[in-house]
Amino acid sequence: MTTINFDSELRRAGAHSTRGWRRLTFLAQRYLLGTVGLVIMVLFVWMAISADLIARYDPLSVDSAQRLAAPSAAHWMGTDSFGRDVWSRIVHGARISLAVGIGATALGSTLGVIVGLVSGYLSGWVDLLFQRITDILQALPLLVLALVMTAALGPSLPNVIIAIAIPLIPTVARVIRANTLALRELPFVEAAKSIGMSETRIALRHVLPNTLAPLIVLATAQLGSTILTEASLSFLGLGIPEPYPSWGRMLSESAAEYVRTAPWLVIFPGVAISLAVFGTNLFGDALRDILDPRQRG
Amino acid sequence: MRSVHALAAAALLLLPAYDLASAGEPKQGGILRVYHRDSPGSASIHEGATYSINIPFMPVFNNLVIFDQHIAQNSQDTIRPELAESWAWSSDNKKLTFKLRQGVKWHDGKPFTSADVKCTFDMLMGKSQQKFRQNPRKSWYDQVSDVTVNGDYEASFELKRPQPALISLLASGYTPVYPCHVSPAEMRTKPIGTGPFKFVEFKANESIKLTKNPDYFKKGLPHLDGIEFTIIPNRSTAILGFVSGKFDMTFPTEVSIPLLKEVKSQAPNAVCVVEPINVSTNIIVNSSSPPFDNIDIRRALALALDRKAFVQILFEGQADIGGTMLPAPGGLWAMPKEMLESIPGYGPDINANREEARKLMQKAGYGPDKRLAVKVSTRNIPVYRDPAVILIDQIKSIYIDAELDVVDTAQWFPKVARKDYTLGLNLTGNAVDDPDQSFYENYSCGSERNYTNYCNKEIEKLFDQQSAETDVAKRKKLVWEIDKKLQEDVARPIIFHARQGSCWQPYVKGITIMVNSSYNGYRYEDVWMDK
Amino acid sequence: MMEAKTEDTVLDVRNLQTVFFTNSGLFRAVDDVSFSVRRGETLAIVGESGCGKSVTALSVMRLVPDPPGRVVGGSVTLEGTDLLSLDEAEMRDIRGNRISMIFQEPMTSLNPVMRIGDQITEVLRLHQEMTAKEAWAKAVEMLRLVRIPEPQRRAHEYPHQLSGGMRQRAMIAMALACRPALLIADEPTTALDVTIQAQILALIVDLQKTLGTGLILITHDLGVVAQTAQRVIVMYAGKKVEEATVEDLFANPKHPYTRGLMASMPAVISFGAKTDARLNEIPGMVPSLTNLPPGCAFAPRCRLAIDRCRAEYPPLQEVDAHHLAACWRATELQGAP
Amino acid sequence: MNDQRPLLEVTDLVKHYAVRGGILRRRVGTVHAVDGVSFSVGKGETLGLVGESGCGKSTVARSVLRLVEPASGAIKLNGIDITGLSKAEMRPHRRSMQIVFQDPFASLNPRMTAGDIVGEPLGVHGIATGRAQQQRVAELFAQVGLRPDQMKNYPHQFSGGQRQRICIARALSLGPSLIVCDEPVSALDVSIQAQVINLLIDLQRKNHFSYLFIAHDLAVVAHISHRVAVMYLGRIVEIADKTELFANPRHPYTQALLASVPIADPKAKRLAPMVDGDVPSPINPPSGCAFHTRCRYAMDRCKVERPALVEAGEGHQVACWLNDGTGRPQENP
Amino acid sequence: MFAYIVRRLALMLVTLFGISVIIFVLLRVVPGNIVDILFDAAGFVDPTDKANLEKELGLNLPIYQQYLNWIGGLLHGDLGYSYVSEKPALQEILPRIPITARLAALALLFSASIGIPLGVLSAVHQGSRLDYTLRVVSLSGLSLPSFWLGLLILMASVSMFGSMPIYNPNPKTWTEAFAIYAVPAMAVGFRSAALTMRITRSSMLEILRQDYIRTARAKGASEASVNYRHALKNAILPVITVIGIEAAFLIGGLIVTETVFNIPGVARFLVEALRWRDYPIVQNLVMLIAVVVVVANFTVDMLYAAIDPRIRYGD
Repeated sequence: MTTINFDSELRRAGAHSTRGWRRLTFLAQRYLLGTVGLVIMVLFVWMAISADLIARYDPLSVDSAQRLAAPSAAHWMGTDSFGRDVWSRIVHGARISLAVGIGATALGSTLGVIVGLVSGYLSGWVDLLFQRITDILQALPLLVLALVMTAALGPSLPNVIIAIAIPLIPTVARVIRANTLALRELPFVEAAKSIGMSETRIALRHVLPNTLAPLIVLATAQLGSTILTEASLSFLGLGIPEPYPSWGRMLSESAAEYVRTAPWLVIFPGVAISLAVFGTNLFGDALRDILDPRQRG
Repeated sequence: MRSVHALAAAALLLLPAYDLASAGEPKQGGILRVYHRDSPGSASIHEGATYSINIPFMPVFNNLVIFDQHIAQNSQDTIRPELAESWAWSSDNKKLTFKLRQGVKWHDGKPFTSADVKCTFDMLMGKSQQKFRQNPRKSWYDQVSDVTVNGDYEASFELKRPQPALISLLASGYTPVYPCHVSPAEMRTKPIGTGPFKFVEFKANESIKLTKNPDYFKKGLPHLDGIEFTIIPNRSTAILGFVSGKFDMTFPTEVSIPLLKEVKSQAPNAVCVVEPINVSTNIIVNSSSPPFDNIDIRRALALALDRKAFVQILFEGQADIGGTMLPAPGGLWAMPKEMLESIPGYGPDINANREEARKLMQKAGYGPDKRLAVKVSTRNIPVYRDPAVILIDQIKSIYIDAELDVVDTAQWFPKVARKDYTLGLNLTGNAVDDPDQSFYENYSCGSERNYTNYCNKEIEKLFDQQSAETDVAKRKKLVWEIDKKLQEDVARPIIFHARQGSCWQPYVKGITIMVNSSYNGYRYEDVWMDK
Repeated sequence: MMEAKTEDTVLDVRNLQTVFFTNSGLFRAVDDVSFSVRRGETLAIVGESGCGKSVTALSVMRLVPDPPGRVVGGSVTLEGTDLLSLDEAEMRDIRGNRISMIFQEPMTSLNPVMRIGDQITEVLRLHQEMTAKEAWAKAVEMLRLVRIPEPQRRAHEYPHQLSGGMRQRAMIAMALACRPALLIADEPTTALDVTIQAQILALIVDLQKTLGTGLILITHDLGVVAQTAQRVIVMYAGKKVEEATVEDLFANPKHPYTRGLMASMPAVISFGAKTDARLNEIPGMVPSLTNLPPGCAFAPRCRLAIDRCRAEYPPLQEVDAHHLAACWRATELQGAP
Repeated sequence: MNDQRPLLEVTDLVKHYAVRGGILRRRVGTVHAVDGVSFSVGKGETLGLVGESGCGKSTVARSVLRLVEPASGAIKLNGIDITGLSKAEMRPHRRSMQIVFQDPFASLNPRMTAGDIVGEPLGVHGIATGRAQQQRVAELFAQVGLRPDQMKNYPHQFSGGQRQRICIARALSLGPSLIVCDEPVSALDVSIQAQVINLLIDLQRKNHFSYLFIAHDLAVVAHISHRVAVMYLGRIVEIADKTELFANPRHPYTQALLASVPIADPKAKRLAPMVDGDVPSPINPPSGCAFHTRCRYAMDRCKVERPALVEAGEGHQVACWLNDGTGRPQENP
Repeated sequence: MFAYIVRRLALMLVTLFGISVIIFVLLRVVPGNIVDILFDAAGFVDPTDKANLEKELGLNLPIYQQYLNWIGGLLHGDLGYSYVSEKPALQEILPRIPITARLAALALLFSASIGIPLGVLSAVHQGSRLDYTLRVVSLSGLSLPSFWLGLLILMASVSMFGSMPIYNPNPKTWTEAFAIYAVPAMAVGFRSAALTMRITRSSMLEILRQDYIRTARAKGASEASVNYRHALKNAILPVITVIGIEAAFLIGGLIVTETVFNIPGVARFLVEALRWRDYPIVQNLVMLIAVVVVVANFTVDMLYAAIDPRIRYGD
């Protein structure tokens, strides 16, 4: 039998770090990818919040003398055909992406939670009706529904958020409904009933908090996909209108003309989208590992 | 101008004139592969107002007369007979008579007669039973009282007053003769013409195919077996296709300056030209409500414009600055440079101009601490949006904080018609480089395309005066005066006149890109491929 | 048992040590456990949840999930072969062939998407040269052996079509298909109703006799032990605390824990028992394996604990003939609790 | 046993679940979960309800608390029929009845502290809030053998036995006169099980409430109950005083059940199973006496006619056709 | 089972009916209509011409009447006429279906054939370097915008081969057909492959923890047999759902991919038609997509029943 180094095995299992800072550093090592994701997310959020400080130029300011400048010390990511600083636009674009991502996810999740909770808790015809509605919303791919909705509502930030949020409802509602149904059968909910607690209070106090973990996992996963959807909509010319520096729009149309002559116009916004989404996905993955015990390895 | 203008050169024109580049014996055959920038709404040239329709469908038709396809600058001197063998003005300049070619057959085999001519123009004037769904150039025939026929091979236009420019309008690519026996609806989907190529199919968003008309009345033409347009809306994809040899030619007058560079680096042998397209980019100012009802603010706006910067950013310098009429050398009617620079805002010293503009703004009650907030409305298309972005940046210097209001195509004209805008960024295309067309369309009181509702009775009189003027030199003077006045009134400040590139592979011969119109040069009957 | 291996010994486990590396520390699931099983003998391992009885079985099978678990010491000798020194392929030839195992949950221990017949056939074909047809016939034969009615038809059914008792019978059929030398039954009837439990236990004991298989029966139910086993091991906190023949153990338990367990069990036939009489409970909780006290792990709950118990772990000693116990005060304990 | 009016009287309780199928999701079958059950629980008495899985004992428990709505029958608490009461009317009665569930892990909301869980009923019924509630919860914790400083801990920080103590404290908080215990110890280890049983017994002695004690483990039921009812496929087949039932079981099923329990005595080896086969599905229970498919004494009559629960001795009722409907006296095993 | 199928079909009809109403109403909410766009080319809107045109297209009717006309026609197989091309909508839509279907099928094939084996590999070697690499790759697959990936592929193709795939309805050679279909299919399928891989992995991990896997090991089954014979067949169920849902959701990805690669399929057609407010096309395309989604879901459920013996729908 090979000798076993108990100490290193235990360290790998995290035994030496049960709380505090050591626990945190252990978790960071254990979920290295998730930590990387978190760092990326924090960076993007920081970028969005302090965009005015980080950006070195006005993202909308046109400069005919600095058109299509290649990346340099003055313009880290070059300039676009208007002479606008790409770095500044990407930094400000983080605001748009995060506004849409967080806004749509929050809106979609909130509505989804309401629909799912009501549907799962009330059952009967309300449930039937809500289920049909989620069926209907789910029968169209996210992008298709979002496309038709932005076309109907017109391109603007709030409208894009709404258009992306609505298709998110059914997924959230399904998860919450299934959870609610399962929770309803659990003894602690029955115990609450047996002490004569009102249904609404049970739903809010006992059911809702216990759906939070799957909700958070789902919302993080959706955050990435909303950012991607916004980028796709903008790419198709239906998202956030100019002059707001949406990453998807930066990639579409005008930038596409410079695919070869000014590749930085194609590369940096694409990298920004991918990295932001990658970050949320990494983080969401780790979060799911931690919060969803079924996935625990 | 001569009172009677006659030209009988039918036989001569059967031999097409080539420029030097395409000299040599034309080779027969081959399919010309061109990409198309978008999917045109229909195949009916009369119902469209974009060269997206003209380019693929002009080869299907013939006009009564046409601008010479190999002389780049369209003018009355370059008008050639086509379905008409000759034309003549009456002595009072109020009747224009065409003698028609005999033996011409429509693609479906029916003979072409004067009835077709009458049908076409009656429909354009809105006089016939059958109606176009839309008739954008109805106003071209405002001065025509009637079209009459005399036998099968003579047709005349009766005018209310002399209008020498009419013949230019008839020579535009926009003015093909339609068959009387085919309904407008069919013309939108399966056009029948007399032209060098027959329509084969039009798959929306996919392709348009034309094939050689073996019975074309010009013997020996066309050289090509057919033309195939592949619809590729994404410009960079399209260009990649061209440089990789999938296409013989780009969509004419559609290659932007940056893409042109790419073509040059990727396909150095390709032949590329950059020419004005006679489309002006201008600002429509809502002068019927505050703040731009104030002439001072309008003037300040005009003074704040740095036209060179626009041209530099959007065209790397390759665009023209001028008034309403297309600037020289492409344009025929532009005012001289000194005269242009005397107009406020056109002067070379931008800083001085802006200083003056700021003074005007301060006079109107604005300043660094009390900035004016407005919206710049424009369509959700890059050629509209991009200059609007620059405009917004430029007027920041005169205390105006503008926000871009991007309007969906479907809502743009209704919105403009409602006067639901403050500043708008607009493009105005001119099919024919002629003052009649631009003045009446865009500046006359009551014209549908006069979005700003600019109405000045004095200028209106000058419009009529120049229109009836048969002496070209005198007419030019009048036109300059009108143009300057229009700019000074800030009726619709012109920012620049765009230029666009066109490229084709070196083996493609017989292409001439017009320099003062992008609607007229696509008959392609004598284009051939040297391979 | 302490005596040397005999001809009859099927399995001999010496000083087995299995640990788990968890984020709350080292988990000595099985700590220095030795026992042996003879041909045709039933050894019961009894204890409460977390005492290490299941991990012992999995260690013998070499099926401890790694990570986090690892067998770190001792030997497991099956019919003369040290299983811990075999490579994985050799071990696979042993599993299902020479040692078989049945589990607690008949509901989840059968592959839901495979027919019963196929699952039994699989084990036959893994270990015996058989055509598919022969194996199938043998599978049906095994189903008949475990008294499943209509075995022909049942073999074509999927697990969900069978009741819990039937599934456990199918598991037994599968486990015994290759006539193993040793069968490990890990709480085989815990999930079943009491009438079914009686049927299954009777079946296991019956087949074991017929086939001469050694049997390790893991259970928490002293009633089951009393009814089926010949010898018993009592485990507490990963350690063997007592070993005796079943008669000895019930008549004269020597470890306070064993005595406590017996006393805390309510008896069915309590004719004279006073209604709502209190049970003799063992105070406290089963200790966490990561934080074991230095001395006897049971000391904190033991009424008899003395200072020595808290300081020093008592070794297993033979307190009676063939009766081992790990308690400083074992000899003081006499008779039934 | 008490001669007073019983605390709880259940009469002809029926609970069916529809099995739906077909295009219009019509009822295509019925789960006869509880099929005409009657019993009573006296004040301060413990009635044990025993039976194998699927016999409907948990449904009885939930029906009594009106956690499920019975299809028919009457449930009288202190003489008041609570079956028809609205939610609001039901509220005051809820204080009199509480429940302890089997699974100590699922019985507690993982996102609430133990103190909040125990205190919640007090808040809901407006009995005590704030400090007073804290005070009361601390007392309850002490009563069930938990330290008051554990009030701020979350359920996952407790062991199974401790969790069950929290559940009991919650049930106690409203001062009920009846506590329904649905398999309260079956998920616990033997040594812990004894602690919880002792706790339940101690509390009853102190507070004089009644238990409806449901379990599949005969030994546990035998230990804690005064009277025992045996259920099989939705019906009570035998009910009697505890000592009477175990000494003198009359129903073949009761006998089989008793015979199947392994006795912790190696000298009493008796592994011969008394019954064969499985419990039939409650969806289409056998006709007549539901046990006839497994009964070694089954007669023709058993297959067609359902025996009623009749008096077969003092306080001893049985539903069996043997011996003119009094069941078969136990033969020595 | 039969009853279940009938019930499911009925619910599918309800869903489709709901979609038809929603899409119809949504399109009528959209400001501006085809008429405005047609006039756009003219540079102005002539009110009388507009009224005439609206009448011609039936846009002047009350909404419910328009809806009934559409649905009535739909039930007779008459999808109406495209406003733009004035051809029957069916004739416009039908030839585009095989193009998109081919792309989608290829993408699915690609994602299944890459995603499932890699997912199994990743799960079996959980925690290994290989697992980490595969997880990062798969996550990046979910993070790259497919249009960007498409652009990068085109860029790379031109700089490496000096050429790029341009759609051609009748590819002459196999390589051309490959370039036309397989390259975009891979660009759009990368995401699905990543998704399939992740689902396969997590599903496998969950199954590998099941008791019957331990049973299989206890039988002496080899790792390969445990992983593929026992685990994969159980783990494949959620994968099928994902592939089923993805089959429908590919349409979303294809919208941008068809745009980038200039493929005249159904997906891009939807965007174009939407831009033109070509209601008959948009409505019918959306219905077509909905039918595909609903049928895909149904197929998945049926496949479930075929693979998992526990599932017998209905009674």
